[in-house]
Amino acid sequence: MSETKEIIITSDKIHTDEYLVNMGPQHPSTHGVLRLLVRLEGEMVHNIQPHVGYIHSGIEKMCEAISYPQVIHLTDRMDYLSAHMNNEAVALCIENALQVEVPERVKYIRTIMDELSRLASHQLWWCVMGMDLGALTTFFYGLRDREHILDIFEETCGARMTLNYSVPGGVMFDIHPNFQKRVKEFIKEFRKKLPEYDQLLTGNVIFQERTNDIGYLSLEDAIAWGVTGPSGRGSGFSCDVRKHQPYSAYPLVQFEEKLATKGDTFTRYRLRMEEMYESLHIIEQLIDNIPEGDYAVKMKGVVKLPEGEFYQRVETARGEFGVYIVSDGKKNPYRVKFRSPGFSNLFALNKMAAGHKIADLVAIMSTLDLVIPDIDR
Amino acid sequence: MTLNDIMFYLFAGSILTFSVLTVTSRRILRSAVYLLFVLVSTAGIYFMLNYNFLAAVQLTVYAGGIIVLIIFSILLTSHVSEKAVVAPVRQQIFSALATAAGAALTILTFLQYAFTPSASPAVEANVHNVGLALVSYGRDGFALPFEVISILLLAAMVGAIVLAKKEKHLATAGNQPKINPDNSSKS
Amino acid sequence: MINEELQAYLAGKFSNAEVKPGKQYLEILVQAADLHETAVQLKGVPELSFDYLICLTGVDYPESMQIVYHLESVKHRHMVVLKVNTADRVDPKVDTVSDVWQTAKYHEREVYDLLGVKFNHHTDLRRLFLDDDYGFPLRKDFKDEVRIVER
Amino acid sequence: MGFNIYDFSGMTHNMHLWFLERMSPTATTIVEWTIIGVSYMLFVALFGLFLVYAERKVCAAFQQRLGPMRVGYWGLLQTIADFIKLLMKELIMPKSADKFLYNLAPFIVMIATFLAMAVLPFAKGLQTLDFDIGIFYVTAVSSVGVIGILIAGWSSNNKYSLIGAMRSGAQILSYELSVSLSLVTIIILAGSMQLSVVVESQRDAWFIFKGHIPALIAFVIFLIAGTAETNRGPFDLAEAESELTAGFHTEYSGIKFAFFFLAEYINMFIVAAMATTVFLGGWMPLHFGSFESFNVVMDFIPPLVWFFMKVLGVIFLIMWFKWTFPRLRVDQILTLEWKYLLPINLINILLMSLVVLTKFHL
Repeated sequence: MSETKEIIITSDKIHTDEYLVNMGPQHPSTHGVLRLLVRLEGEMVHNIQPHVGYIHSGIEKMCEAISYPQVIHLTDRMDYLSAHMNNEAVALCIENALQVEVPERVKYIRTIMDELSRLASHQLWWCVMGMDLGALTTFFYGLRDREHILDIFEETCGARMTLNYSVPGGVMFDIHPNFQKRVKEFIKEFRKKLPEYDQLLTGNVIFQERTNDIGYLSLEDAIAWGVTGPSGRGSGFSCDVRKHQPYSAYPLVQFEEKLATKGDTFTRYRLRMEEMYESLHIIEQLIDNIPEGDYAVKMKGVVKLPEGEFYQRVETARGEFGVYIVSDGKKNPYRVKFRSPGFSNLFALNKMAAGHKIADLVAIMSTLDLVIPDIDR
Repeated sequence: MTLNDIMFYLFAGSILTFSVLTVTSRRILRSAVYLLFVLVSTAGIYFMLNYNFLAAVQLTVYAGGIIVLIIFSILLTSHVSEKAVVAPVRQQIFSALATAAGAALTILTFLQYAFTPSASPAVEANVHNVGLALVSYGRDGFALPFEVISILLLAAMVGAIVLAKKEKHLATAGNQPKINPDNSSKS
Repeated sequence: MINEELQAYLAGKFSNAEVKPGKQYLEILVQAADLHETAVQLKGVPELSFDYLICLTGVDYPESMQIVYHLESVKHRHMVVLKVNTADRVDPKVDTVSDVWQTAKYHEREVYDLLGVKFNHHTDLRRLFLDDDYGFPLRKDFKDEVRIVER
Repeated sequence: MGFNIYDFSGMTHNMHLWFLERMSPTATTIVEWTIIGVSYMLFVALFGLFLVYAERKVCAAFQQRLGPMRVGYWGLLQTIADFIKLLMKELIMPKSADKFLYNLAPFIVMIATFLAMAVLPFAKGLQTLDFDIGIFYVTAVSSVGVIGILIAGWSSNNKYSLIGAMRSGAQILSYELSVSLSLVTIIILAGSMQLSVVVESQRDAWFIFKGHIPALIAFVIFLIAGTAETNRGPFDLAEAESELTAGFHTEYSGIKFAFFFLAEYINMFIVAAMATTVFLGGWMPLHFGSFESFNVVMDFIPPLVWFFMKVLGVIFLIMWFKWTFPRLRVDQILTLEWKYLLPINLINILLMSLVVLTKFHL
């Protein structure tokens, strides 16, 4: 095995004061099968070497053997918390390639679902953030509210996490008659619950002490390492695809791309909290105005893309997600590449966490909001 | 044999056994733990003598303080699998002789000393008296030694801090460390 | 710069490269030898300043491996797709751009892992996901003995 | 035998005489020791189980859920089921662990807890040992417990355990200072370290009321430092699960793990019991100066009930900390102790001395 060899090489080179600790592959704070080879001096982290691939499932290879609509099903399994955004990316890419114009209704539904997914993902991130810092109660607060969104998802498309809702040309089913009512109820309730989050965690002295002034990521580093999403925006990297290359109904809504310049852990935390308000704001603008019409355009039974290369960027909850499809005109893609936000974000971890304590490493990793299948694909 | 005797022999036996084990064990942390047992047994004997204050001091200072520090330093420096090297026979013989001589001297002194009951009435060693003696500055007072020891300990503490304070080669939180994380990640 | 301007500018700047508008973005196809210099220019020249490497990937074409770089400028908000073909398909080699865009370091490792493209001067070219003795699964001639994924 | 719920000294004295009539003094002592030992073990086991259950219910209440509900009425038997599970679990030992120390560690922790329990006055006459150095004794023996944690961390031959042990060592050594100094504040007020005397002198008013602000400050510091001493959240760095998986007891399983677990809860009980005895009047009922009728009603409630009411109150407070606050970082925990609690404590002692000297207290 290559792994064993590697360790021997590494231990030859390590300094006498240092020792190696394997954080993972099974570790409570990696939230998945991720292994960080951490070099420590006492409690001080000198270097972090991420080792990935424990759950590499070869999605890109699998995509080459299946038809285009089937590709969408696999994207659910990558970043399972941003499943809908991933679906949408592939759907948009196919629609772009085929020059299909989807009905307005679809755009609205997709955008609302996007923002609901983003909220659900940020809620789970918030739960886990608190849990990583030792405040277990946050976990239950976050899950309590996330449950409402998942219920809405379930009612809409039958699934709670792996939605598989976007299909080329539209969405799979029309929204449930209750959809608007329930979303509005949820928004009303969640607007009341969000301040509770701040009371429980944000305002806590220990929490602020733990997260302030650690894990700095400068703007230059954020761009160079391709750190996107809230993590990048915390460093002032304006990378919101929703703003820069708007898709679906995003050109139609008013919203702000939240940016901060400090670039430390607490800033990234605040930014995600702000984004939740922003997501609520977006949904509020759309939910009452969903136009009537078809929920999908009629597509051919076998989707065949014209020859060429197509790239589609969307903004998921963790950053920029990209789909790169190379087509040779057949019914299945020649090559598919998913540019996942987690992959780029993870490798900036060393930059951010080296020189801090182990406890800080956990906090920093938490604000990167990693989803391991998203990295391993 | 009364219960007191039984307890005494139990404590004395454990002191003897664990003392020997302390110096013969080849694993350093085990030695420290045996030493802990010796000190705790000593505290037990103090408790038997109704000398509670000294017993508690023994527990706090030796068991809770010194042994913890010893264990702490072992934790920082050695590994579970490490074993002490057996000393050469020459050293072993020499140490045995030195120990025997010391023991003989002590036993001889004990045997030659005529233990006579003190004429003055026994002072009960309760906290009240101990406290009074500690802060009184009269003939039997310990105020001066107490203060002198305080200064000594303070000096020792300052010295320890000076010794322990390394040069700050690692930056504190917020700054990047001296080691360049990019270059070192290839290891 | 809008696309036409950018195209003209790039065509003037990189005479050896082939600049053409793609289906979505502007594409530059450079010679393998010029890759590193082009990358440095793309990032360094203030009018271009392509400082954000969005995506780096490789495609196994029948005659050569193609490495594709999706680049964006944070300042100017324009995008370009940089492409390079390797000389050899079986033992492909290109220069690394990880000294230009740090994130490329791991994207290149991924490409090496899945396609077997060697990146010259890469500081840490090891496999990322898979074992050392595993083949290069994204190559078209890869045979998966256990679970046959065939087109 | 004269069972009196308000004063147990008569009952225990009669029992002693009853035994003496029937057997030799040595045999009497041995029998009495056995009775006391067995009752302590029973108490630790049962109260430990109860505390685990209480913790889960309290935590569930904070987290808006129900907690264990399946085994027994309202999940009352859940902890017993868990305990049986722990008993039956395989004892796994790391291959390269130091076997002797690895097995010894949980016992040292357990013994230290038992030793500390020996002096706690549960009610009038219900106290095993009544040293004149009672408070000092508790701090002395509880300082031995940390050795068990250190040994456990080192002998497991696991880096996480080692880091956990070092954190725990640094933390407990530091916070012991604050615990002792906050107790010293009250010793100055009480004028004695004997726990029975300390309780007795709170007959008219609890020390937390008697000592005004200094006593209140000391109480708060004692609670903080006591929580830290027991390695509980927000000071649970030694077993910080998100950083060190399970800290010093990562490699322990089955009944050995249960020992650490139980010791943690019993330590929490000891901290709460000390807080109760020293600050909240022990088993003394709540009395207000001249409200005679109120005082009489309060007197009617048995001392044992008073004691456990107060203890459970403090324990609830400690649990509340854990389920609300995030965990501190290791440097912050030491900063808190050495830069804040310790100076405040020293000044507080001066303040208390002034209060006592000027007879400003109640």
